Amino acid sequence: MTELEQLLARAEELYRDLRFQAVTDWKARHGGLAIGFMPVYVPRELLHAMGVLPVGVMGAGDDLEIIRGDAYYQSYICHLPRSTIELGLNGALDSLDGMLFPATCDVIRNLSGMWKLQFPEKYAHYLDVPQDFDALVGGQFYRRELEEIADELHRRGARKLEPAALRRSIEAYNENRSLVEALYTLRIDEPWRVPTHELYLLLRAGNVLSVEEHTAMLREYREAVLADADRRSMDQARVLLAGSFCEQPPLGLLRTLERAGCYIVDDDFVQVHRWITGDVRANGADPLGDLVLAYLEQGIASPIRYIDDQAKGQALVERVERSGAEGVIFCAPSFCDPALLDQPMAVAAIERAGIPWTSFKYAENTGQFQVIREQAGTFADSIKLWSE
Amino acid sequence: MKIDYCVGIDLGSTTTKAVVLDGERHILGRGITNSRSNYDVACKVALGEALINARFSLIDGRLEHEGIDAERRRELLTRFELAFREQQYRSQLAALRASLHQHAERLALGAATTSTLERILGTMEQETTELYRVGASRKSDFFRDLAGSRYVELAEAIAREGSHAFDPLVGLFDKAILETENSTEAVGTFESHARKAMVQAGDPALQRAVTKVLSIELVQRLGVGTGYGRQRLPFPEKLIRSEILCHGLGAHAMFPQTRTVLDIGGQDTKAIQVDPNGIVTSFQMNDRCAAGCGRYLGYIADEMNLGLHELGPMAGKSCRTVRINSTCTVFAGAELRERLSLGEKREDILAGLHRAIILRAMSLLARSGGIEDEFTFTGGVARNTQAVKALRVLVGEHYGERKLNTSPDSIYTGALGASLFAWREVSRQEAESVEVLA
Amino acid sequence: MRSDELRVAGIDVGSSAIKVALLRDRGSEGAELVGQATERLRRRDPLDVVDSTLDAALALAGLRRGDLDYIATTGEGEKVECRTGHFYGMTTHARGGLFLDPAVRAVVDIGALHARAVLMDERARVLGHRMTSQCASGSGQFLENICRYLGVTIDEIGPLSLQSQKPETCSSICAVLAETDVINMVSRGITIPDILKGIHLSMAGRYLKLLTSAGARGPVLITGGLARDEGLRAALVELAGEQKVPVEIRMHEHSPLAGAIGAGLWGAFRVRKLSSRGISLSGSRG
Amino acid sequence: MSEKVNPGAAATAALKDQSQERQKAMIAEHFRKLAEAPERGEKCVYTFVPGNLTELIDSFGLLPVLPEINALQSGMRGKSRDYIALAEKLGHSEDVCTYVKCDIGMLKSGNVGPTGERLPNPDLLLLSYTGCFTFLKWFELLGQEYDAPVTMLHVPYQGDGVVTDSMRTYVVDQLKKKIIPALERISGRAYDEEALKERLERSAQAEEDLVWVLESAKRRPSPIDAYFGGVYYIGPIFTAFRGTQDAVLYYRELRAEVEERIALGKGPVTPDGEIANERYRLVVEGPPNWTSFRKFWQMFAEEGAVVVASTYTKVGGVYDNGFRHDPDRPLETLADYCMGCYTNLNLPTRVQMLERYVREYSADGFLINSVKSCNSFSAGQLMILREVERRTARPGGFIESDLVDPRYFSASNIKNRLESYFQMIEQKRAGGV
Ligand SMILES: Nc1ncnc2c1ncn2[C@@H]1O[C@H](COP(=O)(O)OP(=O)(O)O)[C@@H](O)[C@H]1O
Ligand SMILES: Nc1ncnc2c1ncn2[C@@H]1O[C@H](COP(=O)(O)OP(=O)(O)O)[C@@H](O)[C@H]1O
Ligand code: SF4
Ligand code: SF4
Ligand code: SF4
Repeated sequence: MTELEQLLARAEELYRDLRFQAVTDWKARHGGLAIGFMPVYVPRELLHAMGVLPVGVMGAGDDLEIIRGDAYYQSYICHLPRSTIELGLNGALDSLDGMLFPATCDVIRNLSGMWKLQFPEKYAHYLDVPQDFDALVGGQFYRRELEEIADELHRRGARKLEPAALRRSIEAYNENRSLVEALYTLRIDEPWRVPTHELYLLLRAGNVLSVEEHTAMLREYREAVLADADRRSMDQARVLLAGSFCEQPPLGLLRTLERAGCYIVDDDFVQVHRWITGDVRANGADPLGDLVLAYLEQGIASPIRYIDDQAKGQALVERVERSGAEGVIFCAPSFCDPALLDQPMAVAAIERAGIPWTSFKYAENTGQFQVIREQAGTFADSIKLWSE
Repeated sequence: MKIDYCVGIDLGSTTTKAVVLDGERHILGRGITNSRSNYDVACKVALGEALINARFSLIDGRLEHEGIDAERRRELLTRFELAFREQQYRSQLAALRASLHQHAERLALGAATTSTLERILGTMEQETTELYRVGASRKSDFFRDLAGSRYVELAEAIAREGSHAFDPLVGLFDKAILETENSTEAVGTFESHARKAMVQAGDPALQRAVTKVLSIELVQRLGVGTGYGRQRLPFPEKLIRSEILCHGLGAHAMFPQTRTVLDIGGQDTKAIQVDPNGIVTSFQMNDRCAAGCGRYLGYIADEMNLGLHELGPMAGKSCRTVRINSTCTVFAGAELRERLSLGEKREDILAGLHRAIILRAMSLLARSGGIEDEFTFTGGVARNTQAVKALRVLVGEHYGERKLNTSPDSIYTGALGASLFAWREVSRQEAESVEVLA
Repeated sequence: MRSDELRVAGIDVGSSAIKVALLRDRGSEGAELVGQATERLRRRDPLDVVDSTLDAALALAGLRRGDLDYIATTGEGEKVECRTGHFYGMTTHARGGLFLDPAVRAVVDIGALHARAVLMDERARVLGHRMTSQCASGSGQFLENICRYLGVTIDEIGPLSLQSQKPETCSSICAVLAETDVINMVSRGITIPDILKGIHLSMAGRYLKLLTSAGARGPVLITGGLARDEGLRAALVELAGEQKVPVEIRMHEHSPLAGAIGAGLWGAFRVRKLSSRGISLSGSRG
Repeated sequence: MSEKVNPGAAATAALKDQSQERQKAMIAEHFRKLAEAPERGEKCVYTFVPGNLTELIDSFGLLPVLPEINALQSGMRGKSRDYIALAEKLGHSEDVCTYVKCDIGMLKSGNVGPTGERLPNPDLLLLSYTGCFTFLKWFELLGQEYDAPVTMLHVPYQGDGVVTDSMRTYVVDQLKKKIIPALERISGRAYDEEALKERLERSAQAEEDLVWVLESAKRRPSPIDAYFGGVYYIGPIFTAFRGTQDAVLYYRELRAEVEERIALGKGPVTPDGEIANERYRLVVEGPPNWTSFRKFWQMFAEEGAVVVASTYTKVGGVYDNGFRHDPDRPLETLADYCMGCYTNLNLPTRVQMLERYVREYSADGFLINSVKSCNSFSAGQLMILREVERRTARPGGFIESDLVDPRYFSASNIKNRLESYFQMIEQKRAGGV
């Protein structure tokens, strides 16, 4: 195995590891708390500064058979929460000392209460990120929220939150974010160098590794692919994949899209890595304030944020332009209200801009890709046949 | 002599089951038939079968009375029953033949078709004796399946040699079988078959027993109906009970310690929790989709040209379970073909399909409140050994040690519950009429 | 043979049948269908049937494999060995539909497992589409199952349905459990034509929904195997009228071949496009 | 049934009580005002039922429009199927909340309201983001259709089951800095705290009577049905009338009527007559189905099943836990009201509430109607079912339908389940045998 292959094998192993062994290992080495979080965004810097390992819990993909999870959710609710409950029930999350449920949607919100009922001994907190983006209104509220979380974690054994430590953590995540961004840019320039199913595995690895380890992994990967002479360009259509910001698609789906002739040149996977655009200010006197401000002012346009004035559609069109995508595939989880309610507005903007698009839904455990392959293939065909 | 009985009829989507219960709440007989035919007929046939079965057990009782030992009795009864079934089969085959010819004539299919039909039917008739030989194996107990699969095989062979097109032959069969099934006459009467069969079996003790039993009058006190088709049951509304309650009570009667019941029938799957008195405390049912119930396996069996009996044993040979990705039955059928063509083993795919259906049941069970000790598996699919095995494995993995009850008669659970309700109703009415009299 | 003439084959590997179309393509001067063959799979391995079906079509047209400039597959044909290239189902049905009926701007392809509405422009570029999901209710296979339960052959369906006087309404039913529903209807004394028409109408409802949500209007061609079903077409026409859907449903005798035809034509298109760039395909022609 | 005016048009025929007549008249009057608003230069505020700021809006002389009510009305009047179909045709997913699609469909079909009159366009979209994430998307969508400003009131969720000072401050800050200035801008009037207090005072009065009526169901037999009947009783207080004199009168009258029923020992009125024999007392969680509301009710009434308490009648405000609007803390009380709405409570609190209802109302069992549309309600209901069952040892039932999408109301399925459920209670009562 080449080094690159080894690295990818490690990332895939992390992706498939439904018992979160990496977290247990980290705790054995560092002895801190590990706190799980659901999609989409939590300020991982805060946890990191307190010596806590933030662990992204993004469902269980297609490897887990749902036995008891269905006892918690009706058929018309997305798949993510049922696999998460299943993980909780079968002990896979025992290494976590608590869970954060950010204000992503009603399903995750209600899951926070279910967690309290089901695992009363564990810390479970609903993180109500503000929808008011005024520093003096929503900002103040958010700050109080974060302080409360920090106090609670401290009570439960985490280090006290110190500004200096927080500044260092912000720097660590700034570096991580810029490496993620660099890979996204590289994929835009040379999509054959950074196949999406690989990039995806790397992002997923960031859910369970410490930021330091993850940053090292990203760097190593980048160097390896730049040096790999075997990767060559193919005749594929360039597409932007929109809508997979919460429940994550199965790896097989991404492979299917790539095989059906698509280069994915931008996407919404594991958005916590890219929620804040650019660097968070790391040298101010009030790093907590800086973190709050970054949330208010540097956040991306996402379906789970309130944005009026059609700014969201515009942001998508700009992403298409920036990534040189020839079309957009809306690929959202079934029954995902935020993604699916957003879609008509995004579609309208994309249509106004004359960009081709198509759409389909998935669940994290979808195993049958025939229909998706047909659709994506047709979409790629129509782009390829008509491109000059 | 006269015996009072109550009957419970479970009008299932695939099969209709009847249980005949005497005044002591002992099961006298059980009967089952396809529900394909119309509902009235299905009920009649199931009851008829249950009464035949009742008479068989009465005959057994007579023989015992005469001091004949158990082994000899079993042998005699087997011989008698096979002879009886053979008579029945012949009678139905004759009806089928008449109907086939009628349709061929109406469609003016011509002499070639008539003679082809004769070729097929002639062969089938010849094979009848062999089919009911002691020790011979049969694909099914239902005339439709038994005659149907042989007819199709023969028609296919004829089509292969180029003598006659296949589709019209099958078309004729599909029409004729509907008619044959829907006719109670085609089945014939107990008495006439029994008389012939007892002669055929040729044993004086048996003849005495049969003659004696033929003179017993079986008197129905009340019938209670349940099941998928319960709105259409030929019963007054007061005598209809929800299938959930009947299954709960029936399972309780069979296994008094049971707390969780899983019933996988042809068209629906139910997960039921009952208390120590057999009272249902919670339940879950699936939606109307074949994925996850018996028809799923039936469809797959058809796709593979296998009998339902053969499915479980074949899957049992697997050492590697394939994961089936399609939920929809039809798509699973397509997936099956695709996988076969990719060279995967038939038994492995089948094992995957069985696991898939049990996985769905697991989620219903979870919804109804989990799996308690004891746990009873009923319905037609409980006859499938592989389904039982898959269930055992999954229950063990996720709920730990549970006593799992199954019974060869579990398909009759609902009907048994209904027959118990019938006797309760009789007692209630009697109590009421006593009140009125007083 | 003229020098700019191309000979191409399109192979549609379906879930129930292999369809092959042979075409002579003269670029801007149009193309013509010169041979065809359809072979039902009947549970055989599609890849085994592909070769024999292709050879059967070639034999009928008096051609050999070596004569072909491009062998294009569609449907499940990605794995076919002899292919020059593969195009996806909706791309090919759009092209095939346009070839069969140049007036249409939409096709509704109804096959054994899926149905899809495809919108295209005058150059057969796919503009939009809608597909049925992972439930076979209302598919070709569904109809085939119904036939079995009713004891009629697939070719009888159309004519029988057309005789219906009082179609029985039936809501969406499971392709497998339909058996009981159908038996129910039979036992209630409903005639076979009325049952079939009812089923056709409910299927038509689904397809119309696909068409309207894809935004189709004007002439629409039915392609795929169910295009043979006159009863279904009648139901579509009737329902479209009732619901005031502005579409005109059409059929063509070669509709079931549309995918294969489209694949072949796209093959020719690729050959020309690449050769205009000076690339020649290591195609079949020696 | 020509009066298409209140949320129970289909059932009003049988409910001829005076209070009903009054409610109908109030609603008719409100829609007439709305229809005439553009002409008369009156301004409209679109907003949602949970966390609505009716008193505040009214104190500026503005008229509230509640899209959810329009959607449920469309459901009752059999229009929702077409509206939803239209919205889906326009690209809305089958999977999402049907209230939104119903509203969009109605908008695209000319925005004709329940009384057949055209609804005015909004002058302000006041997004009270309370207890449901979908509201946010809903107004983003409406924001694209109308040329009206949107103002957001983000009501924090009771994630830990309590209202903290931080949360209250956040809401009050938004009221002061965002909502009130926006209302001032469009109404051209200054904030008048006295006017607000007056309205809050009246709200509290009406709330007192409402709670009395709802709690009357603790009696045997219950004089009211607290779910099917309950949706009428909450009408005024959940919608445009809280804080008005009309509402005060309505609830006074309603209370008197219920007192009379109690005196006569009567059971609840249903569209098909009175329930003379109360056989099952149920607590129900989840919204009703509107498209087959009457049929749905019938399935209960026929069996003598009376709903004695429900959570749906708390979506627009929970009052039976002691909360009343308090004129002495005008903005704080509004904040507390918003944060206390049912869907803003976390799951453990919802479980406690149901448990309390089952006990206090001596219910034989409790039933969940899980609607496909609404994640806010539905996500977690299966767990609620088991928790309440465990805590009360009363049998729980579970049925599935939808708010306004008739495709998800399968009468035979629901009837089958209800029948089995009632037989189950019956059998349990009979103690087996
Ligand atoms: N001998 C058998 N071996 C295996 N499976 C069987 C057998 N008999 C019946 N089944 C299964 O049971 C199903 C019918 O179950 P049943 O309980 O009779 O259904 P219902 O009550 O709906 O009529 C069939 O679809 C088939 O899958
Ligand atoms: N005369 C007919 N009437 C109705 N359906 C027909 C007729 N002939 C073929 N079909 C149906 O067409 C389907 C096959 O369509 P096709 O487009 O070839 O599917 P696929 O490409 O998936 O194999 C079969 O399900 C068959 O039932
Ligand atoms: S996938 Fe969508 S609906 Fe499901 S939890 Fe995530 S955001 Fe919520
Ligand atoms: S998914 Fe398949 S099995 Fe289920 S209802 Fe649809 S056709 Fe029937
Ligand atoms: S999701 Fe529920 S609470 Fe939210 S708008 Fe829809 S129906 Fe109302």
